[in-house]
Amino acid sequence: MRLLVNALLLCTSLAGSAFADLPSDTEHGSQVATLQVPPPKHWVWVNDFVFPHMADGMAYLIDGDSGRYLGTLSTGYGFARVVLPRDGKLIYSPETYFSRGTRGKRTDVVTVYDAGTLKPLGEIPIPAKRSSNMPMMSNSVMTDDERFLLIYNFNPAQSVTVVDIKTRKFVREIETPGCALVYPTGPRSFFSVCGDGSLLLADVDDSGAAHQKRTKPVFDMSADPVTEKAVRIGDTWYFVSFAGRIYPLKADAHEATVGASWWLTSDAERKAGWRPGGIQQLAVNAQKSRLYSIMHRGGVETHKDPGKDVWVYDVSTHQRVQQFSLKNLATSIQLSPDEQPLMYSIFIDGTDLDIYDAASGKLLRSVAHVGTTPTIMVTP
Amino acid sequence: MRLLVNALLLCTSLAGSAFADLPSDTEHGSQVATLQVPPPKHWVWVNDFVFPHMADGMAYLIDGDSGRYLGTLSTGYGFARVVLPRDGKLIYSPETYFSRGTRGKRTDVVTVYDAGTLKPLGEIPIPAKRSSNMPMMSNSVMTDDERFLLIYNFNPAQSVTVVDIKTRKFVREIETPGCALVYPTGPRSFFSVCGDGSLLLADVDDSGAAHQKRTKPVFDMSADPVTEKAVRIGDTWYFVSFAGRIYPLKADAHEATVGASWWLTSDAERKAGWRPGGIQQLAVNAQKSRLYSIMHRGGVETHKDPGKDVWVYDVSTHQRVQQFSLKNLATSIQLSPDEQPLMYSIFIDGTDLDIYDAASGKLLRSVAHVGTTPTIMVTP
Amino acid sequence: MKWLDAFSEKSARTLARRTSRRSVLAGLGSLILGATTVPLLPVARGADTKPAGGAPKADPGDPNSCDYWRHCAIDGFLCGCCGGSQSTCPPGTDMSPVTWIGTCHNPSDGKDYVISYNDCCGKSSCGRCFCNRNEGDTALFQPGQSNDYNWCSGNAKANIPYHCSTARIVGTAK
Amino acid sequence: MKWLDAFSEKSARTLARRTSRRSVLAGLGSLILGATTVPLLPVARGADTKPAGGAPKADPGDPNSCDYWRHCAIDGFLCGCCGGSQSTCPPGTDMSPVTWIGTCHNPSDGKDYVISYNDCCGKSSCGRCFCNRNEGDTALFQPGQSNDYNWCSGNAKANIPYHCSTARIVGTAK
Repeated sequence: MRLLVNALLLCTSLAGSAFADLPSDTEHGSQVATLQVPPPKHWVWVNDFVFPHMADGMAYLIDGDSGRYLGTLSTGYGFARVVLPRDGKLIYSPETYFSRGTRGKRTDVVTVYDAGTLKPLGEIPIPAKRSSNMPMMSNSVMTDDERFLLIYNFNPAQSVTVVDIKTRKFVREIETPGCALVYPTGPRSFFSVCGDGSLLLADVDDSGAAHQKRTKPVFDMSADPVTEKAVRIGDTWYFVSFAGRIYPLKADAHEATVGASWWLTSDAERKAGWRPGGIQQLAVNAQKSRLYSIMHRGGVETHKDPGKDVWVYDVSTHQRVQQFSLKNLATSIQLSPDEQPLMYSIFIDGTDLDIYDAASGKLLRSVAHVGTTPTIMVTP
Repeated sequence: MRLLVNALLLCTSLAGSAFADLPSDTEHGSQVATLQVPPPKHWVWVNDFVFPHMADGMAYLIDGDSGRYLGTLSTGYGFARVVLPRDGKLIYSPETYFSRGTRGKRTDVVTVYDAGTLKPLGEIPIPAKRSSNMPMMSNSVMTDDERFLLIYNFNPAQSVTVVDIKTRKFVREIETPGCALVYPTGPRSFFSVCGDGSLLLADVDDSGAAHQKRTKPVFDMSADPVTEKAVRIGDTWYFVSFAGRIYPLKADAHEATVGASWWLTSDAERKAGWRPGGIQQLAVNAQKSRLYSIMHRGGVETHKDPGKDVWVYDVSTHQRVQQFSLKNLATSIQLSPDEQPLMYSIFIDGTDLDIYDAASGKLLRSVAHVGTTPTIMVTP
Repeated sequence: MKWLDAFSEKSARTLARRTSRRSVLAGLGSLILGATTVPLLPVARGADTKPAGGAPKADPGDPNSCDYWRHCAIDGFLCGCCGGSQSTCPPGTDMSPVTWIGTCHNPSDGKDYVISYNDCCGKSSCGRCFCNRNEGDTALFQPGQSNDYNWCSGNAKANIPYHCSTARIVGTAK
Repeated sequence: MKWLDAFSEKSARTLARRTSRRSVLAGLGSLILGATTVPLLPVARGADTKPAGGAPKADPGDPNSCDYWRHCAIDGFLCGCCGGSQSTCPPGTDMSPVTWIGTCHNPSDGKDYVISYNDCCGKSSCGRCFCNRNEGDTALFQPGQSNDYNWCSGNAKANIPYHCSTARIVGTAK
């Protein structure tokens, strides 16, 4: 048995030779692939809460430029999403486990993964209260200064778990009675949205303690309530109502103001039934000041339905600048954060990840079989 | 808000009344269904190792007469199958768990479920060596006297775990180097099949210790080897080769003899490529002395392929007595153990459970969406 | 049961204001419902027990169908397809005592009923008869009317694996 | 590497006797293969690196296709579709040091190669590019040639979750 140096050498210099053997894979070379750090801007994490087998949540990393599937994380019961720090070196993943799969002792942790090896580097125990819900971006976020990780709890009492990223320790639980989810607003501040349409503004000090303030209602929750699926550019959170009205909310640790609202649809389009829908129904690219929305036609109760159209807006002028149709129904879209953005599109009940040129709406490629019930997508 | 007595009363006596309200479900009645014990002979457990999410193995109970789905067990990583004692009161399930879903500390247990409530009554810790393989009936069996549960281990050393069912304790590990799986042959005896075609005969004493004896090779493992998918009537195990030759094996604690072999196929049929295939490719009904085999046409390497035909044999005369085609491809068939047997059929890559009259081959009903990757079926 | 009266009153206003039939329970938060725990039903014998009567059904439709009238705000696997029924959990699961609420219209008697969608907990997903309807569903900000929560949350006996959802009548929405 | 010689000798006899090209390794039991552990490969940069040469490929076909010649006895998800390749594991997994063996025919050079199907372990199933081919596969009774075992078994670093399978060349089957 003769062995040659390596496969590339063989392929380039000896291709076609009938006499040389292919080299052994067991004699040399790595056994396990690793990943570029920091990740390119065109990579995307597809999170999957695996509805038929929720104990086995997963996240998948895809290269938008090549369509190549790069790697997997196994992330436990009722998984929401990974949280990515700006330097791209680590991945934080709030996870829930049971000692016997779907029964026994419950343990919640934040697992810290190495972004280059996808190996767990450690885990941070947190209170076993992490909310189990249809995954939202606002289930878990970092403060803007990346000092604290904030995780929404529901059991059914509502609170926010504060994890110190520097010390990798759980530091505190902030009670948020009647208020849900976590929207960061600055280096150390965030808000939650309360059932009556008011906000709970919070400021986190070095010890992880929160100084809280409850606003008057800023959203009308009865007639045409807003969804949880807000997106952020700079200091503005764009909330959208079931009917498709955008409410730009500026908030910091102390005050919150909702600017002039504007519609995704014209009166005629609303009459024709056009409205946004989906799980991750809005996406923004800050470089381009663009907001993308999945659109479909249907009644008020279709606010979570998928759509096959994407409408694009300039958030500074509120003008629609583009409309295009998708190859497949979508429940989630996401944009890469760079100047030549890709748009990723996926449907929870189908598992093709479609990758579009966000500027032209042209389908560039599809990646088959990404997961079981993909929910939300996260970009670097 | 007026409440009436119960839903059945309402439906039979007050149907059509425009004035009475439907009764509240929250004021009365049970919240959780329970099951008949012992189970009727036409109930069947479909076991699922959930290939895309192996941490979340499951088993499903179906009533073959009505097609009704009756209940679920959650059974952990790399699940093989439930083991049912004759009195029908309990269910034994060898299960594997990891402290973090697919990583962390591994724990193997036999979970004991109440057959009426499907609640875990307790669990028996066993060595964390349970074999993870394409599920086979012979992964876990009881001795005929139902005193011991025997579980095949592979890590990759081979052994058998002995669990005392009476005391609900792990008692011993029997080394079976070079030999695989567990086939009971009497009150306290079993054999494993070794790589060279010999058998390891074992007799288990009251302490769980095994008195072992290795036979000479009884199977030719090179030319046309036998599969693991043997079925048993009384003191005879029917092994089948890849090509479709039946080897009737009689064994007890001390000796084993293979009787005259016979073919599922004629010479002409073999030339035409007919052979058995599948995961649970054989099934027997002892009352009727019948053996059923899933058949298809293909080469030797198709010995695990599904089939759309079932051929039926009288095991005493070796004559084929019946042939029928299935509605759907099948990888597994099973028969109910009674005098009016049903035949259950399922495909690992499709999830309709089809229920046939075993005598006529007539499709009686189909049960949609039973699991994710159903493997083997177990009847009371 | 005082909260029910408050609920019903609000419900009427809501119905006038919205296209949806589902009630607004802002501020009520999480409700404790269906906390009876004594099992009284006969054991399941493998066959669906359906009333034989020929008159128009007071509870019309197939409880294992997504179209069934009680399912107007459900989100999950129908327990009737999983070994339970529209009002009982499958064997081996625990009914969550906290839940979300919908108001659904019974086409047979023309009345609106308050429906409690108690989740059944403690086993992996049933996986059969998935049904998502969102009449009156709101965001996670209003838990009592959001079907996007896993309502097994906080059930000490089965915190938190979700198996399937029931659709239990609480009473009429007067 | 003495076992390989023994293996190759048996293989020739086997080829004459069976329609399958896969070798018989009865009695050899479990093999320790591919135990090198030093990572030397460049990091994945998201693009498949394919040789550009125009001559007939020495290693022909698409490694992410079930039809690829090395896959003649594989059973599982192809690691090349999962972030690895036909010879490397995806990030974050561990390659099992024990494995099963096939003998596959390379249509390009006309030779038979011994292929080691090392499983990659420690994460849930990749779920992509499932491939089951059974040339020379035998029953669980002969572990070294059975693809029905989860070969992550016994890998201390990842005992036992299965992610995907590689198809690594061990050498030619002379």
